[in-house]
Order: sequence, then C-alpha cells, then structure tokens
Amino acid sequence: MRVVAPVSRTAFTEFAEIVALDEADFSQVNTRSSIKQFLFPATEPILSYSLEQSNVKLECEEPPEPRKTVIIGSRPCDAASLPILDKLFSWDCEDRFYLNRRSATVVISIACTDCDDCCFCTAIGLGPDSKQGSDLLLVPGESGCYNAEPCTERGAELVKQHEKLFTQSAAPASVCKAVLEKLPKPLNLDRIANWLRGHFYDDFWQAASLKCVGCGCCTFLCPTCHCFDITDEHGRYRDGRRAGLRRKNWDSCQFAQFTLHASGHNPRPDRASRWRQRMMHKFLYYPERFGSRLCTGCGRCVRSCPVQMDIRDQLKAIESAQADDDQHLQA
Amino acid sequence: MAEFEPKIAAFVCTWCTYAGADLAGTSRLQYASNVRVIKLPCTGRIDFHFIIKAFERGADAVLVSGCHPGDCHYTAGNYHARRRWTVFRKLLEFAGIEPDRVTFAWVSAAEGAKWASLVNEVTEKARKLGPFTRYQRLNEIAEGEAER
Amino acid sequence: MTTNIYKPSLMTVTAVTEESADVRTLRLEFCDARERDAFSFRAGQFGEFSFFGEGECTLCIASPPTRRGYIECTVRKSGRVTAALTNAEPGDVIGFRGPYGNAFPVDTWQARDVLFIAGGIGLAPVRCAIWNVLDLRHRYESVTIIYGARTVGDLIYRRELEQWAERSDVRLVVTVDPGGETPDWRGRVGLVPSLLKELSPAGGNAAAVACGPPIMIKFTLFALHELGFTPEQVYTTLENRMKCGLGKCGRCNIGSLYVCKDGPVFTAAQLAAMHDEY
Amino acid sequence: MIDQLRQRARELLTTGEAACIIGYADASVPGKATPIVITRAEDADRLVFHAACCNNLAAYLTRPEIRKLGTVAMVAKPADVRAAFVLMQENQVRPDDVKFIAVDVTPAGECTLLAQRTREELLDYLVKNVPPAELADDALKDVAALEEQKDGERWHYWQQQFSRCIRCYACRQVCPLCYCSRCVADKNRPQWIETSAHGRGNLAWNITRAFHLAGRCVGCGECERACPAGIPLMKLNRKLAKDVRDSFGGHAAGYAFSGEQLFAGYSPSDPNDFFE
Repeated sequence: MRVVAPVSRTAFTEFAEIVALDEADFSQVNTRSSIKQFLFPATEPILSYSLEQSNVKLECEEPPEPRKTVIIGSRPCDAASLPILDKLFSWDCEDRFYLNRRSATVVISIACTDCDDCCFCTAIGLGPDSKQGSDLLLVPGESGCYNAEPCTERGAELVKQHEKLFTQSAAPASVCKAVLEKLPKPLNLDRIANWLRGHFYDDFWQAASLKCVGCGCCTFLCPTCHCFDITDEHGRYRDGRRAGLRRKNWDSCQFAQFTLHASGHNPRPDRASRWRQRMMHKFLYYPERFGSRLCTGCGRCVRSCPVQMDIRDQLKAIESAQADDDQHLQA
Repeated sequence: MAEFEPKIAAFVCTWCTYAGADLAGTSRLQYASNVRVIKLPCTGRIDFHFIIKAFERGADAVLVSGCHPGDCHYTAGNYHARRRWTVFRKLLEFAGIEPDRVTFAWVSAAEGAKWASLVNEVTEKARKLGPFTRYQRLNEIAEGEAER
Repeated sequence: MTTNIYKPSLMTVTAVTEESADVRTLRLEFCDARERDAFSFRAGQFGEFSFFGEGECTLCIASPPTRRGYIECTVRKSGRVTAALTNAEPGDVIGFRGPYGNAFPVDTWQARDVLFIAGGIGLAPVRCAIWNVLDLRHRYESVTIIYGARTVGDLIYRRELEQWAERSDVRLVVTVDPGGETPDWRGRVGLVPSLLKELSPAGGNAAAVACGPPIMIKFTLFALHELGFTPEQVYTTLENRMKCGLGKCGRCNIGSLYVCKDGPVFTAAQLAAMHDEY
Repeated sequence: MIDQLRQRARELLTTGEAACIIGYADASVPGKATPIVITRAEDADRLVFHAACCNNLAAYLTRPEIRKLGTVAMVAKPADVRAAFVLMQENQVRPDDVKFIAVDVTPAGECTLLAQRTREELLDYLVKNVPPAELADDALKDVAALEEQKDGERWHYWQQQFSRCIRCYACRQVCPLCYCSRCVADKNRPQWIETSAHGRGNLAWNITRAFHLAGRCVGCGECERACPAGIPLMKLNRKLAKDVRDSFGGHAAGYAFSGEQLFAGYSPSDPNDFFE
C-alpha cells in the first residue's frame, strides 16, 4: 500500500508518496498538479510486444494490479474531479487501467480554510467543504483536530476500522465560513452553456485566445482534463526479439497536432478553434454527454498559465453576454 | 566473470573515416570488435539525436568520426559539425554523462592504422567506465522492465 | 477474456494488392481461429489497425460483412503507421481492434434504389457497402456507382471497377478530374458533382452514400439536394483523427458527438446540424 | 513613464505606423501582468509596464494570428529586443514589420521608456548598457557549482529535475526563439524524441530544447518561469551561453540583427582540442 500526500520537498508543493506523516504538508492552499496522476498517469504502458520479423507476441496484455493507495490531504476540488472522470472511463466500455486504480484508491480530503487569488470552486457550484469524490472529508476543527465526515461506504468503513483514532464530537462550527467570503460568487452555468450553444462561430474566440501560446499547461494540470494519445515505442532487443511498448500518454487539445489528419487537413487549425474546444468541452459538450462539467474550480489553469489567461474572466464575460441576450429577448 | 564487452556505436562519414576503416580491414589490422559502424554522408549529417538514440538503444559509448578539418568532401560539413559538438559534448557532460562515453576523432581514408587504434582506445575507455548503467536504468523504466 | 480494451487481436496479412502508387489493400485473417469465428461487423464500421512499433491508425473495414473469414483495409501512405502498413507483406502480423462505430443502415435500403458516390480513396468505405449490397443484390432496386479520382493513377480497386462495369445489374460511371486522364482513358472526364447532375438519378425511393474529399462531399450534397434527395436519404462517413476508437481519448468529437461512437456514418441531415470541425 | 508609453502607442496606432501593439496589461490576478494585443488607440490606456511584466513578447512576432494583423509595435524589454534581433537575424521577422516601444528597468528598479526607437539605436543601447543577463557572474554561480560536482551527482540532479517534466511544452511555447512550425518533438518519422513523460523521453526532450537554443537563447528566463514542474531550465541555458561565449569569441545572442547565426557558420580556428 502507498500513502500519497502533499509534500513540500522543493520550492512548491506536490503530491508524493510518503512513509511518515510528518513528511506531509497540509498547510498549502493546493498542490501544483492534481491527484489525477495517481489514477491516470502522464504515461502508462497499455501493451507490450516483442517481434522477430513477422512473429509477433503480445506480452503484459492486462491492466496491472493496482497498488492500494490512500490519498490524504487532497482538496475537495481535486476529489470532485474523480466522479467526473469515472463517467468518461466507464461509459460504453470500461478503461480498467483507470478504473482498477480508482477502486484501489481511498481519497481522504481536507476541507479548505484558506484560498488564493486563483481559487474559484464556489463559482462552479462546489465549495471548500464539498464532499464529491472524497471517501472521507476532514474538516479542520478549532483545537487542531479534524472533524471526519465519511462520504462513502468506503469512508465509513475506514472510520470503523480505525475507531480508536476517532472520538465522538458535536457538529463543529464551520471553519470554512471565512474562506467562503473570499471565494467568488456562483456563476450561472446554464446561462453559460446556453451562450456556448449558440456561439460556436463568434469573434469572441479569436479575441479570447489571441495571447494563448498553445502550451499544454492548463490541460495537464487540470484535474478533469483526460484526453490522451496512444503511441508505440520500440525498445531494445530482448533475446533476439525487438521489444516495445504501446503507451497511453496525456495529450492536449491545445496542441496543433491533436486533431491533425494524415492528409494534412486540420479541423481545428488555429488557436481560436482549439481554445473554443477547451471551453466548449468543459462547459457544454461534456455536460450534454455526461451530465457534469469538466471543471472543479481548482484554479490551476489560472495559477500556472504562462500568459495569465483567466478562464474565470471568460466565463464571466460569457455569462454577461448571455444575460444581455436574455434581456434583449424578454424586451 | 567474463570481462565486460561494451557496445559502441560509431557514426562515421563515408568519405574519410569509413574508407579508413575499410583500409584497416583490407590491411588486415586486428582491432576490437565492439564497434557497430553507421555510415553517414558527412560528419555534418551526424545529428546529436543520433548520439542520444544510440544510448537509448543500449550503447555504452559513442564514437563520432569524419574527415580532418579542411578535407571535407562537401568543403565545410565537418567544420559545422565541430562547432556544434564543441557545445554539445559539454552539455552532455553537464547532464551527467561521463565525457569518455562520447569520443570525437578525425580519421582520413589513409589512416587505417589510426582507426584501428582509435577503436581499441575507445573500447578500452568504455571498458574502464563499465556498462552505462545510468542510461540503462532509463531504458529499463521506459521499456517497462522495472515493473516486469 | 481480456479486460484491456486497448488490446488488439493479431491478424496475418494474407494478400497485398497495389491499388495505386501509394495505396495498398491488405487482406487480413485472424491468427486465432476462435477470434475469427466470433468476429462480425457491419458495413461502414472501422477499426484501429496497428503495426507494432509504429503505432495505430484508424481505417474503415473495406471488405463487406457478407464475406466471412477475412477483412480488408485500404491504406494510403501518409504517416508513420500507414507507411509501415503499406509496406507490409504477406505473412506479416499486424494488430486490429474493432469493429467500432455505427454502420450504414443497409437493411433499410431494401427495395430501394441505391446510389454510391465516391472520390479517391473515399471508395474504401463505400466499397464495403457496395459489396454488401451486391452480395444480396436481389433485395435492392437499381444500383448506381459514381466514382471519381484526380487522375487515372489515383483510381483504386481497378479490378473491381471492371467487374462492376461488366455487370448488367450495376450502373457504373468512372471519371477523372480534367487533366488527370491518360491517352488511353476511356472513362469520363469531369468532376463528380457535375457528372451526378448529368446522370440525375431519381431521389424518390433511393438511398445515397457519398464519401470523398471534403470539397467533393460539399458539392455532391448540393447536387443531391437539387436532384430531390432529402438529407435523411444521404449518408457519408467522417474520419476525424482518433486514437482509441472507444469514446475515451477525446479528440474525434464534433460538438458533443464522438465520431468514433456516434459515427463514423452520418446522414447529410446530421451533418448539416454539425459545426464545421471535420 | 506609463503616460509616455501609452502616448507612444496611441501615436503608432493613429498614424498607422503600426496595426497593433503587443504590450502588457494588468492581469485579473492582483500583482500580475498579462500580454495584451490592442489595435485601437483608445485601448492604449490599458497598457501598463511594471516589474511583473515578465513575458517575452517577441514570442508573438512569429505567431500566424499576430502576423495577420499587420505591422506590430511591441513593448520590449532588453531581452525582448534581443529576441526580436535574433528573429531578424534568422529571417523569421522582417525588420520593417516590427516597431519597438523599448522599455527598461534602471538598477534602482525604476521603469523607463527608452528614447531609442530604431533597431540601430537599440542595438547601440544594448551594447552600451545591457550586458547579457544570462552571463552575469551571479547567474553563472549555480552553473559553476554544478560543474564542480561529480558526473554521477549531476546525472542524479538532472534526473530528479527532468522526472517532473509532464511534456506540456510550456517552455517551448513561451520561448520567442522556438518558432518551428513543427517541432522535432512533434515529428515521428523518425521519432527522435519519445513523447512519453518518462525519464528517457524527458531527457531527450530537455537536452534537445536546450541545445536547439545554444547560441540563440537571450536569457529572458521565460521557459523556466513557465515550467509548471519547476525545472531549472535556465541552468541549462546559462551553461550553454557560457560555453558558447568561451568557445566562440565571447558570443552572446541578440546583439546583432543581421549577419550569420552562430551555428549557421564556422571558423577554421574553432576549438579542435577535443578531437582525437
């Protein structure tokens, strides 16, 4: 079993495996990258093969036995991404690479008592103590204790197994109140979806994406972005046979080659169409298809964007554009 | 235990060094058999990716060789290459690759004997360094052997 | 039973047909007899074909489901995987995942006229449907095939074009773009949409399949509309870039539709409702 | 200073000397700045310049979306001017297509608008007043410290750094000199650089990125700042800048807007001592 927690071993805080609890740093607002890496790693083998001319052998054909994992100290916005990803990886046919890890992972989140300039969970309908995706939510109490709220059967089971670590307490005063005041107001996400539905062709996208440099920072750090590539990598010879791996790697809709056809034709040939895809996928397509938005308001795309693109500003602009349209309609 | 036999990739230009190696062969010079020769039109064509790829494919050392300065079949290919390698070899060293893993040499078509002794020397250097375990470790992880 | 949805079946290349300078058709048979027997598909479906060490590429199954025991794919050399596939030789073993996606509703075309229109390598998915219909010829009314390519050298399935030309129950018209003809070319010269208008097949009780380069499709759809075909009567297949074929990898979408799951076959009516991202 | 800058921007737009201004605006996140492209004189008031204006705006000069707009005037710090010069030297940008609104920060930390406008004036300014930041003694200290370590320690150090790379290519995308329309990392025939974010692929990528900038990097530090994994990319860039300086007559990139790029040329007297 491995335990994963936020650690501050370098200049910034990241999730990493720990062996002792004092390695963990629960004091930070959030980690640089999200917990998705433990369920959907940046690169993973999905098949290995070896060949000698036309003699092909498939090896390691099955998803690996996942390591039992406890993620402790994830923020509610990270935990909330998991039920969203579950839908994609289990609809129609099951991606057991993700799902096996998912069922071997226990998520213990810690509610937020602080936020930074980039957090916006409340704008997206979540909050500093949301329970989505957590098995157990720890809400910091006043005396340095945590109030544990089991959110799933697995969480309840966990509490039962470790009864002696817990004591009964009265419902604590919400410590998240202070942070709530600093977080933004909820956006009207239906209104945003309505605008998106009607504005596929709109000058907005060109203006909104003009400063985008087209890196994959926002998508790779996003806890809900899940697009991937499948690629073969030849390795060295093993016992006279050429060995290699087929891998599943993170990919980004912001890369020009993401949709490039073999013919050279690209249905999304410019920054504007690629940025539009990101916004549409998050706030229109995925909700239409799977019933949830591809955003938890963790703020990583804002925090880490090399050119300070701010998805919140764009959502606000879209929301008010639709509000104007609605008003116009009523009048 | 048998002595470690390093695998060495040699990227050579066809006009000088390859001809020199040929001469070594026709002159029946004996030298280490650890080198796999990859012939290129010119040293100017030997991209630094070749060196990295050689390590990725399991080479313990790399030898890069072509015409002496001033003797390039294409006038200046080797001069261009030399300028790049001046910097590239230091970058590799900075990244933690022992400088003796990559050897640069000028070997003309007439220098069969130099080729033979160069190969022996490079092989000896590589043998002394031992297997390139640092890179092999990367290879094992990338090829999934760490999990297997 | 594997739980790895990305695991391909191994297939042996049993024949390679050179279609044109850079296009080959591979005939493939499952290495595993049980897989062969369990396999079935419908016309219009596609698969992920892989050459180990080079990767996977998305191709339609070009042979008809009415012919069992093998499948065929037609591939044009254009990238890393397709280059490897076009260089494959009989005896080589490649990977195949599929069948994926929806299909041409060939059953609903029974007792109707069927019109096939294809351009260039777009004949590959259409060929699957053509043979499907021809192998069950009695179920359908008239069968018309209009096929065009840029040059004579770009025409694929030439032997089959000859077979179709000889059949009395098929009307076949083959054309090449102006300038693409050779001195001994005896077919037509002209663009597919204009030829279509000239032939003016009746739209009343017909189904039409049109596949080819985007520009040809665009004008063919206009022409069909003028001839009285309703958008619901016209089918095409889209080929957005895909990796998984399973609705996971997230790159083939047009709006909230996944071409790999909701397509690749779409009616012109569906196409008209889509954004221009294909 | 900011009034002068905005005035200059307005002038350029109203006279038609420039079709757009690439500059900085205050970002939505307090204390941060963001690149902005303006095409109307009345928007000039949105331009700012302060210590948080870090992006190298020369990165936009080669973007198709920006080129379409016409002649560009860019708010340019010394590093941005140097990058634009390298772009001119490499024939990626036509000198006449770029106007400079040059700015600098005095040693006391004061932002100033430079009087120099033409590339000749700016070159003169750079040569006289702006030594290459990437070659400053202070900046080279950590390079030297790493050089002094054993190769095994350096290997370990870089492996730890590169292991965090997620291949988002932010380093490449923000770099004004990574302008290839199709990067070698995106090519697969052959696949020189594995796309997977494992140690082997990451080493190949990071070595390639650094080496492709050898003799060209202007030391703006954007790659390192953009890296979401916190990899000290500038340490590689500085090392290369230093080696290039020492091996090739004190060369520093971006102090010329014409002539031959370092690795496009050669000299018979280049170092030869490492050849057997």
